[in-house]
Amino acid sequence: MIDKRVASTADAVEGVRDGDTVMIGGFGRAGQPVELIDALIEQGASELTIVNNNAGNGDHGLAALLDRGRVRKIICSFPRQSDSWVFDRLYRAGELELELVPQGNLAERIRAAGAGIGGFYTPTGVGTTLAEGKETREFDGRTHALELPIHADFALVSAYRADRWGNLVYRETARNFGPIMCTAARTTVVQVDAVVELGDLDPEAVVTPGLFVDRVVETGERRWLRDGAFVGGVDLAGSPLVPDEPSDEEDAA
Amino acid sequence: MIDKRVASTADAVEGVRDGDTVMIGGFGRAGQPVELIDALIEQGASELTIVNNNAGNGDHGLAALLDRGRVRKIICSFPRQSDSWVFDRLYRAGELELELVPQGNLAERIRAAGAGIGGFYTPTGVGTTLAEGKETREFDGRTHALELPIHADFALVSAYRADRWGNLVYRETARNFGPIMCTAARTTVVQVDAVVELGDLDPEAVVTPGLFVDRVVETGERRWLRDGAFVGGVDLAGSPLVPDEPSDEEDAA
Amino acid sequence: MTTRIDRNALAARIAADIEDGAIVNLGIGAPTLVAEHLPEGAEIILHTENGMLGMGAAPRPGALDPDLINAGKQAVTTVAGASFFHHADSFAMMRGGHLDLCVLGAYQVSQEGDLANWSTGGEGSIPSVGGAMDLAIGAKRVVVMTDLLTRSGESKLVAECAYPLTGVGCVSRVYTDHAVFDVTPEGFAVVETFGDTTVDELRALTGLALTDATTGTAPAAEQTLERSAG
Amino acid sequence: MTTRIDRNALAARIAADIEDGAIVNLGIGAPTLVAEHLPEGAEIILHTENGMLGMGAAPRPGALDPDLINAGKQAVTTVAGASFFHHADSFAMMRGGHLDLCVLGAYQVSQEGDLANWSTGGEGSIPSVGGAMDLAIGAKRVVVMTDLLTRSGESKLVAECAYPLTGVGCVSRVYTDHAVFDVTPEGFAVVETFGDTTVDELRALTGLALTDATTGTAPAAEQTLERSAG
Repeated sequence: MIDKRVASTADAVEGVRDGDTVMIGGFGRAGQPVELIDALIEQGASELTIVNNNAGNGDHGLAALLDRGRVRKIICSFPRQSDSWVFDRLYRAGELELELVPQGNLAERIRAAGAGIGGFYTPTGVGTTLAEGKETREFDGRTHALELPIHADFALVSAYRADRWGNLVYRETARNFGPIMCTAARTTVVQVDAVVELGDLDPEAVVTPGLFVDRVVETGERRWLRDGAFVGGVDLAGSPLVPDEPSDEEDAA
Repeated sequence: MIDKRVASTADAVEGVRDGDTVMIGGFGRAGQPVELIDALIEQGASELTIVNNNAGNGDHGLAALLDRGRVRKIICSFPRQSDSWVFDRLYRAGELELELVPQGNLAERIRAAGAGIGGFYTPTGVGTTLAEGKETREFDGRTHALELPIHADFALVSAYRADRWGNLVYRETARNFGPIMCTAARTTVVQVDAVVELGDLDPEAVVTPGLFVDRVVETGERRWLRDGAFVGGVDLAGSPLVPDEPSDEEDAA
Repeated sequence: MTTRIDRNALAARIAADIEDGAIVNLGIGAPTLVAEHLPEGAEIILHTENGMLGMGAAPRPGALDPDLINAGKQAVTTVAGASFFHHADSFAMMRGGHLDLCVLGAYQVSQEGDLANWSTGGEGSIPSVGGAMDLAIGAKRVVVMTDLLTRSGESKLVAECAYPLTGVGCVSRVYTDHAVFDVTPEGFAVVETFGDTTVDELRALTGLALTDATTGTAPAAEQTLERSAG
Repeated sequence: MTTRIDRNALAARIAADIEDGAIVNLGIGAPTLVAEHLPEGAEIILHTENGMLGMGAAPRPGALDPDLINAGKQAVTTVAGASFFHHADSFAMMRGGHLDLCVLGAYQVSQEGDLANWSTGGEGSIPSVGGAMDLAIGAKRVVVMTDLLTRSGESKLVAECAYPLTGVGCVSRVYTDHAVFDVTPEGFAVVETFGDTTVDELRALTGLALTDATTGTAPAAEQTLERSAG
């Protein structure tokens, strides 16, 4: 019998070691495995390399992990946001290494790791500082850069429903990096709002087949889904909490 | 208003030119766009390069297209089957060029074309005659070969349901090559059993988003789905019509 | 003398160029305004790179769904015909050339179509690129929506970008508050001016030898201004 | 004197080695027999490379579904927990090392674990590879199920494959009708013999300097024979 359910988030993150590479799902706060990150903070592993699209918001979740000094390096596409003060401070103090990757290359590198691809050629980033030093090559008259897969020791992912085999479905844009991160880690840990009976998920609609998942923990209904208290980067009026992009020091529009 | 529906299979295959590369979905007979292939035969384009997992079965569908002398080259993984006599004859007569590709490399090369990847490194086939002459490279101590994308002028695909935007769902293992072929062609043509209203397909369960599809033709309920008359490579007792693989001239088991 | 149009009018001008049925990604920031001016009755499908096609308008205040956001992390809705997918599939759509149009902001655009919109490269600045580089090279057509001048009055249209590039030779058209410019093998061509702006004035503002490709009274622009006023 | 077991017994022997919870791909041909001998009560998930996990048994004769087939193009069924996916995702599972075990047929296996099972390279033969090369290099563990000898009595275990390779150094174990062999840095090791077969007889049949790694009475094999007989 296959039963990937574990009883607690503490059990779910058991075994993360100092120096591990940990992928964390989510785009902004949608799909961020909040409870698993909290458990990872409790668990205590340090010197981590984190793979996430962003580099933490506010004082919670990934930001709190950074704040505890547990992270050596971040691989991400969009670290700086209006509420990324924890990252900003550590980065400016030289206490955090940053590997900045264009978002699509980040996704494709994660997918490549899960798919057993040794490397691939992408046109994204060619001619920019982010492709400096990378090997380039022409295909069909267009210059491409060689990109390598990003493997992880652990992936922490938030999904919507799971069964005991680890089959997953997601909810709306909270899907984002989850399905590919599930494929790219040695141990994939998933938190879901609810576990359903085997056979309840439509085989045509399963997004992550169970073979990619090692542990499932049910974290229950998210209150903020109902009461709108946790609305990603927007306030209740829909105004962004993050500045327009690009808006580094100059107005890009 | 976006309405990708066309009235007939003849309209669906309009514009295929001599010398075009045409991807045809299906694995054996599951997911084979039978009506579109018939329409392509009627349409008359020749000197075609066909991309399909197989090289035709019996006397119908792709086999009939071959039999009319319309195909110059086939890119596939598994041409020879017990009922591939049309292919066998033409190949032995030197009238058909064959590019044999391991099935997973075939799928990944099609995916790469749709995903804008210039080339990728795969371990599959390394050290075999099918990778002879290919550039190789070590990643993590394992030798990989460089594979290039396969683009097509047209893709002919069979799906289960579509809406007028071209969003698709498939049915069971008839999904096979459909979703990736839809992404890799200049013009993607899809036959479906039924077109449903926009909004009737669950956004979480759409397999091929409509932007990959150019034309949709409704070919109606497949009688053989109900009466079991068209059962892929098996007879009604479930015995294979194709020999075990491998069984070229020697018993591999 | 009117020599500029405001952002809403500019967004409407851009929207008027978008064909029925187009698949469009609107970069975060000012380009998102374009969504509010899409032609009535047309079906234009909005892509958001965090994994959705068929993005709808902002939700009613009481109906926010934290799982349903756009690339700017703003709450959005879906329209009938929407679909969700993961990040690798979403960027495959881009990189594979399946989007018809992408509208981006810019720090600078060079006369060869190079785009700089992700970093000023300033000392101590923290770089953040997001999907900018993927968008810049991915869509079939990449256009820029921007003020012609920076706050300090410098032209964003330049001979060569001084800021770090986002993409090389990727921009085909620049919509500014003063005029619309096409990137051509001969450099920027003015295809339309707004208000009383003249091509000579634009040459003075940009310091570039602009080609005059305007066609007299620029009826499209007038029409658009009226529409945006209505 | 019993020196061989039949295919069903061999399939049962292989099945007895498969752990509860394993993700397994059974190559077409004889390896599909393994599915009929999986341990009662264990959950072993069968992958078929044409796009399904959770493959079930053959359907009842009246209940064939032409859209639901396995890689051998035989009609199959699904079990609760099944999922469907497209070919690129299916082979990504393989290539990415997500399958625990793959059982394949063979023409030849070399003492370095090279596998030849797709082509005899004969004059006028038509090559067909299918997913054989992907399976050979993809699973965490690749084992072979085969008769030890060809119909003409030649050993399929060889010093070096004469037939075109499917994969290099990919096989870890070979289950034959005479014995079970492991591929080791020192060449083939006999880990278990069936019936009265001796390691010396196997050396004579294969012409190879086999290591004797059997452990006396080989209880596992006896047990398996009983089970397959029952």
